[in-house]
Amino acid sequence: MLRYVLSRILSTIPVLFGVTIVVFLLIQLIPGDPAKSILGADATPEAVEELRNNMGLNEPLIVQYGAWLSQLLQGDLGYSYTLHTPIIEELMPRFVNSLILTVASMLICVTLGVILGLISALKKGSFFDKASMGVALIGASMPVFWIALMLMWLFSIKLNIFPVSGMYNMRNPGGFMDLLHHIVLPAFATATVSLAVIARLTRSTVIDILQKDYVNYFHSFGLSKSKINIVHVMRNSLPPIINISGLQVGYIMGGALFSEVVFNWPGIGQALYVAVTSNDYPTIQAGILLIALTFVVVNLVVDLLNVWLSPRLQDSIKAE
Amino acid sequence: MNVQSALNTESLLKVEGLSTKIKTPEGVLTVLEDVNLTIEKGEIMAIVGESGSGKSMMINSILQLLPKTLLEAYSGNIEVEGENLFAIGEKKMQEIRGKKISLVAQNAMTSLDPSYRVGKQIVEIMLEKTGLTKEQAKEKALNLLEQMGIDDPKRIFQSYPHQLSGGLRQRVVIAMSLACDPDLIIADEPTSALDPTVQLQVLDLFQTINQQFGTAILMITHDFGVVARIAEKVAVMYAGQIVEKGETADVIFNPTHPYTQSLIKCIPNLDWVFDKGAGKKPLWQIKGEPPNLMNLSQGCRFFNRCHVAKDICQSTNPLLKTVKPYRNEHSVRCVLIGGGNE
Amino acid sequence: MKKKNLIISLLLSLVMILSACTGTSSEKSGGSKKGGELIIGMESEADVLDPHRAGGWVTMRITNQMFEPLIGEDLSKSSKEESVPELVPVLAKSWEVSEDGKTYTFHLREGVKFHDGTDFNAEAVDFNIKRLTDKKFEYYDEIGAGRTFRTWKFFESSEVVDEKTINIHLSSPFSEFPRMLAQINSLQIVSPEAIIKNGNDSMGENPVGTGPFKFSERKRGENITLVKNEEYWGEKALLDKVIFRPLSDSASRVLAIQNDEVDIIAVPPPDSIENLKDQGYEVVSGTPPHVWYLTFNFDNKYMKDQKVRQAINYAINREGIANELLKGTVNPAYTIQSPGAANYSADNKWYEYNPEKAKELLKEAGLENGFKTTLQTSVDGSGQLLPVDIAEWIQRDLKEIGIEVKLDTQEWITYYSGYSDGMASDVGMNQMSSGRTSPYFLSMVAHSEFVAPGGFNSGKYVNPSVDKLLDQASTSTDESKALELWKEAEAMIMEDAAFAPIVNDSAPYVVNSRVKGFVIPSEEWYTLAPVYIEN
Amino acid sequence: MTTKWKQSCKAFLSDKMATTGAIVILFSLILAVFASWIAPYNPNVVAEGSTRLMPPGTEGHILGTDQQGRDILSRVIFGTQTSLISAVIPVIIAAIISVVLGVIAGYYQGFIGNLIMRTMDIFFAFPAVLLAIAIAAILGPGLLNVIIAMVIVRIPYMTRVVYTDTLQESQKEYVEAAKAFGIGDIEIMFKQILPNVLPSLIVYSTTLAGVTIVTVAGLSFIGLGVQPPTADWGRMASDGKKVLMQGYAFVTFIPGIAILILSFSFSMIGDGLRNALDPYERSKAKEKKKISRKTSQHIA
Amino acid sequence: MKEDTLIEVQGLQKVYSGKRSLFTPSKKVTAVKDVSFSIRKGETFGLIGESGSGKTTVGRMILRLIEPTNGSIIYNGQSLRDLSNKEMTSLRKEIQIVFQDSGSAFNPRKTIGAQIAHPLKKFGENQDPQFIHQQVLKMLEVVGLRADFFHRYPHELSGGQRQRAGIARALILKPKFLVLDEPVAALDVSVKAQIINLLIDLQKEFQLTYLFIAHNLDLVAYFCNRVAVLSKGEVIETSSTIDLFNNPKHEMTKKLLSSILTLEGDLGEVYKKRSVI
Repeated sequence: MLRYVLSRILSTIPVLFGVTIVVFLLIQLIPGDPAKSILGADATPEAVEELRNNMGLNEPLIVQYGAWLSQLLQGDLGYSYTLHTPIIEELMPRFVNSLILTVASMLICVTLGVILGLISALKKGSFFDKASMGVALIGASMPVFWIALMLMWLFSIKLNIFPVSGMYNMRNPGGFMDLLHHIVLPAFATATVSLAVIARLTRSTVIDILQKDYVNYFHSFGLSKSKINIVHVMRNSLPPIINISGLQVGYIMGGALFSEVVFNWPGIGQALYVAVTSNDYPTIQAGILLIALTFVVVNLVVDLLNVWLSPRLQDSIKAE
Repeated sequence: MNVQSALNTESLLKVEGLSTKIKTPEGVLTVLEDVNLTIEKGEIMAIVGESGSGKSMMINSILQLLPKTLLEAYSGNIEVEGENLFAIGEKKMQEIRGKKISLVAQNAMTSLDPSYRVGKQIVEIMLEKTGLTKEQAKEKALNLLEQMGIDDPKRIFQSYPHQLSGGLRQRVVIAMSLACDPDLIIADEPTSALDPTVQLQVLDLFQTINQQFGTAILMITHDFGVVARIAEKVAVMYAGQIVEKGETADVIFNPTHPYTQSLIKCIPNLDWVFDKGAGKKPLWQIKGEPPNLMNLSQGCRFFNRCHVAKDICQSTNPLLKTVKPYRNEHSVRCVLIGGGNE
Repeated sequence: MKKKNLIISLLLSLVMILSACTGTSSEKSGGSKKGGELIIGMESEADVLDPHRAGGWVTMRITNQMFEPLIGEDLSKSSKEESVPELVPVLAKSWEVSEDGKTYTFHLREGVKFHDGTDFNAEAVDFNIKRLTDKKFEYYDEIGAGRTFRTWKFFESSEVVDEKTINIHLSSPFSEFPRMLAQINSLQIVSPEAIIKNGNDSMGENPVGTGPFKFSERKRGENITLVKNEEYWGEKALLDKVIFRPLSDSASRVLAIQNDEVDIIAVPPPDSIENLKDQGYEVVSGTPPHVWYLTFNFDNKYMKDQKVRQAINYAINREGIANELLKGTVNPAYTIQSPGAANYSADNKWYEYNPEKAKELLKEAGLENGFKTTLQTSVDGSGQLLPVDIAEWIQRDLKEIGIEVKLDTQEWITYYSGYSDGMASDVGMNQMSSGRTSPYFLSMVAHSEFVAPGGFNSGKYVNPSVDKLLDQASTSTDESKALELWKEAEAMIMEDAAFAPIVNDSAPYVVNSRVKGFVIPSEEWYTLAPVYIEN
Repeated sequence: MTTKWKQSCKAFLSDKMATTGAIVILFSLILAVFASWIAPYNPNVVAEGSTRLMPPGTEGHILGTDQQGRDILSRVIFGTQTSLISAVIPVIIAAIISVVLGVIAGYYQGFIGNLIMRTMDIFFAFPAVLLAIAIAAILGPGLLNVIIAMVIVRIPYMTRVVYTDTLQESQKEYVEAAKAFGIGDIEIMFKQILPNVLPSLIVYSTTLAGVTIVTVAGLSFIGLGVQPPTADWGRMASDGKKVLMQGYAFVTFIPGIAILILSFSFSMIGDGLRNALDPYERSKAKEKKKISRKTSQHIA
Repeated sequence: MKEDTLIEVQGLQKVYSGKRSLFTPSKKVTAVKDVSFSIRKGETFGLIGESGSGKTTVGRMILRLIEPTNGSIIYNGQSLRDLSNKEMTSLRKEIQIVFQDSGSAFNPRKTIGAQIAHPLKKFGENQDPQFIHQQVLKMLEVVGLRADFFHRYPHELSGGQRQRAGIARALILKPKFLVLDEPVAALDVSVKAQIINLLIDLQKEFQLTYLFIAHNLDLVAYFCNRVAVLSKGEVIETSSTIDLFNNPKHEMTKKLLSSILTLEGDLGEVYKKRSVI
């Protein structure tokens, strides 16, 4: 098993390598001159050329990639064009804030999604099932930023229950409760679509498991329904649910960009937004890279978790 | 329970005039019609039929496992030790499942939960259905596994379903069915997915169980070879009806219904192999295909395929009539033999 | 606009003057009110807090509270009180210029300490100058040099005379040199010790200056907190703490001030201003050096014609844009020179709205049937106000005189970085917003030296007479002479109609009424030293 | 038309939600094509006599006017053009490319298949929205670039769907039968296997079209979408946020609802198609559950 | 090679390389270890073995649907493994396969008629659509299907009907050699016999040679002239059916034989009886 974990971890290396290449090339495609971006539109051509040289922009692409990669491995994400700071300093604190938001959103969408999907599956065809699945589909059909705006309009402006923006009240930061108060709306806005996806998948998975021979077989022994549902149905629905939830991390990190912008959440998404609107390519590059890396790690964890949950997979791994 | 019914408790399972209707997208379908069966304690009975003959519906009706969304209606009676299953309510029915009647599933691979060790699954049933403690249940489970002819019960107990071979899995499922000492085991084609050599072992195992525990067995199969091997009584099903039933020897060596006759003759005759002079006889075949239950004509359901059919068969719905009323009951549903109504 | 570059900053902590002038407050109430915590909702996240490197005004408004130049601008007076901020001594208590205008001698203030406790002296100033000019210097900073190069246009050398005296030698007289020193992205003095200890990059993360506020902490995306410098050499700041909070969404800023999460917000959406006034908030505005203008493309066959350019100038209803579209948050602009500069005069109006005249001019140009052309604009951007809405307004106005304008809209940074590449010949005009308190701004936009590609003169306007005037003006040693020259150049550029100025931003801030002493001078930044919260 | 398709059509039409979805799409298609005739005003210009932010229900402006005084109804009607284009075109292009990649990878497996699918894996490491944003940010705003970004982002997901289906199909005996007759790979891939892969791809594409509308609206929010003054729902909704705080929620609300309705309709059609293509699809669906889990991340 | 030998398989081997991981060398799985047999013209040769014995792989290798790792396949004097793809394609007309009916032997999206016609359209000499249509109808008749099955889809047919269609498809190019891969295993008893009888009739009519792959012995005993018993990828015994049944040599063969269930009980009982006699 340990060997598998190790080899699975190592197997992400080519993917990570590919990710760095994609990210690097993305930035190379940009028309325009990074040196100019740094110095501003009214800089002299000489200054620009000098900076180009110093930045190594006149080197062949492969040399630039090598240099960039080796910096990357040393934890150096480069310099922001517009903020003129090491990007790592800009992004790391924000990354933590984004993780807080992501975790909160995940908690919401996983718990609610699973509960909704489970009840719908057990009451398949009922009004509850149809209604909640309809709502789920509607939830998945709305842009996150729009949900965020509507939540903000309703709960912050009309009802004035939740704050409009930020992570803490600046005037008198109130610790965890204050954070909770601030996180509700952005977390819900971010979670909506994933909630719908998880609910729908949970429903179809549970329905599927309910039709499995072994579930029927246990029924034939007169075991109580609730017990079968808990012990067998839920247990076997777990891997797909975990899988989809893991994938939702990626979606939530994407969606967080929108709610972070709307609710002014000081996260990496907001920094990316600013970077996109100011064409701060190194920051875009670093932000995308950081999120992709996180996503790869999350997927890795989900994979390992699934192996851990599936005796069958474990064995096929041992057999390899 | 009155005295009269108490006297009737002799039969372990009594199915009388059972008809089962289910809902399908195309309309209501009568999957079982007028089924009569009796299984006594300690008896091995087989039901033979091809796909679509209603064998599985039989099991689902007896154990009342048809989901409400699928079931249209039952009619007739099913009694277990004199108690009418349609009258006792779900709670009591739960008691009967597993404890009185248990099932050996057709496909052992898909009938075990892949996420748990097989031992745990056996123990789980015991814990819920009997008053055993965890330790007792475990011990009993290990015993059962051993009795199933498993050499290394401890290892098997700790195994996951996918780690076992087909034969072992089937043994585990059989052990599971015995977990609560049921009076009747319904075995749903328990050997059809197995290799021939394993099939033989498993069939022998059923026989051992029957002898050792006195458990009655209702064996569902499509193979007369299996019937011949273990069953005392046999019922032949065709298109949702029992067309012939009786003692195994009577039915096999004196098949009366044309369908039964054909089925038996379909089995390749190997005489030419052993008797050099015999030569190959052409293989008997039944023309056509089993009918679609959705659009049955009114007469005999076997009419189209029957090699002796007469005009009367097309219009008359045959009834199950006893052809050999003395000693061993042997009955047949054929107008030409027993007559019919209309 | 993010006139992101170059201008000078100044720390206005001329407190003595202050307390006297703004005196509404401090004296009467005594010690009791002089404190408090001020939260400002900024329009975007600040960039690097190193005053030499900082790229945007948003940042400079923060660094300005922590760093001081040798010569500064008096930011304590509102635009109304003083249309051009007066130059005042800050870290230099006085300065002299040599006869030939090439040597500046600065006499430095005594008893000034950096926030890290080290002494401010001539060596420190020299260190700062070298950081920005001397490529061989160990602590030479490329980015800082790139950002401040206009100040050093004629720089030759610096010379430490004694502990408190330093000379700067120029290669040519440069009349705007003192004003340039007072701008942001110039010679704000940073602590040499801090840089020697922690490196060039450290100044951005941990700024150490001499100003009335000290850096406390920065949480990216959340806040930048400054605290009062108790050791300040001059009149100390009144506030205990200032928090700058980035709220890039304008609507969120409005909501934040309504929910009392912040005390001041920058750049309120024009639509919200009436509302906020009704709710009792104060709207403070000024006349910072800002002008939103069209640049005509001299490569375009129609725009080459002076009459066409003049016709377009006449055809645009600037009052309408300022009052109807932008709700009075801007003023109509009738000259390319931005307000806040000495040569600026609101009375100097060119091309007031006159569509009839415009049609006439077109007719004279032989284009009475109109023509089709393209206007490039960004969709948003710092200082750009509502670029598309304004462009669409212009589109409508020009249609009145028969010119069909197609809008080519681009995303801000793409647009901004392409601006200095110039326009293709089929594009008639583009648009920019910029401005400086220094009249030198005229050179930036109109001098052939800055012609695109590579310069800010995107329309490639070249007029040798203008060039000559501009050169004379910037190298003149006589201030009043220079002023005349600037004015002459301005008139010539406007006669040529090289640009169509549209509006000047009045940079409104919405302020909670308990905040006292907050003043918008004729600059893009302000000082917080005299501000306090009234309980 | 074959009986199979007839059956599917019948099943689809009996699904009320799906039929409603189809009608909505048809309706919006008509709106898009005939926008200039249907819309009461020029969507990009302030109509004579209109003022800013007239509330819905105002005479002459049923849905009100926006912050510039333009008729919202007209803008919504014209917005169907960009929404449909940005939803359907990228999905179609991506589907075509994915079919080629997925079928080849699924049929040949081995080196070529690995190469294709491992490349796709790299793209799976990026949350789709972010990848779209990154690509659009680099290419610059504009409808064409949005389409390019969406095509790139969708290809990995669609390829995976095609790949899995192809993998299963190519192990079936009818493929072996074709091989046994010496029928060429190309013909097997695109004449035998493809028809069996297409239905689920069509279902998936339909759902993706709905998702793409939402994603493109997100790009517009960031300023990477269709450029003003072209009417675009995403931008209308995000521009409206400036006046949202002053109580003019309808400026944001209305285009958002339009996005919701169109996207929802595509999803309904997708669901309807999935059911209509049953029961054949259902048996297949079981086999590929594992993969569909991966691909259900599509909502992104 | 004898005169009347149609196909000869020598030392056939198939090794699958398992998945390689970073820490373990790739593990090889030998599906077929060493299989040799020869089939005479016009006979029915049985290949039996339990599941996992490799019999299906052998069938597929003969058709080169799976490339053997080792060994030779000589068909009519030609080594199949040495043929170019083009030559192999033309030879495919002579060697065909009938699959176990698993519902997937036919493309679910194409009509039965079209699928039977497909090889004709591809390789037939006469490309006249009318002719092709006639050929297909004729073949449907041969296998006992009505003409209206031409336009049906596979899922509209019962298992037995599909199997007949499968045979029709295999026969359409008039092959000489058919691999029958458990053709009746999934069918009901009553239908099984129909198909076996059909195959016997067709063999006479078209002078076919069969390789019959099966796991249960009763049909093999009835249907085949000679039998090879496969166990764990190796042929453990080859002989005529009569010899094999009367005089099994290998333990495994004996075990297999004794597991045949007859109406009288298992065949073991029969052996006992016979040995007594």
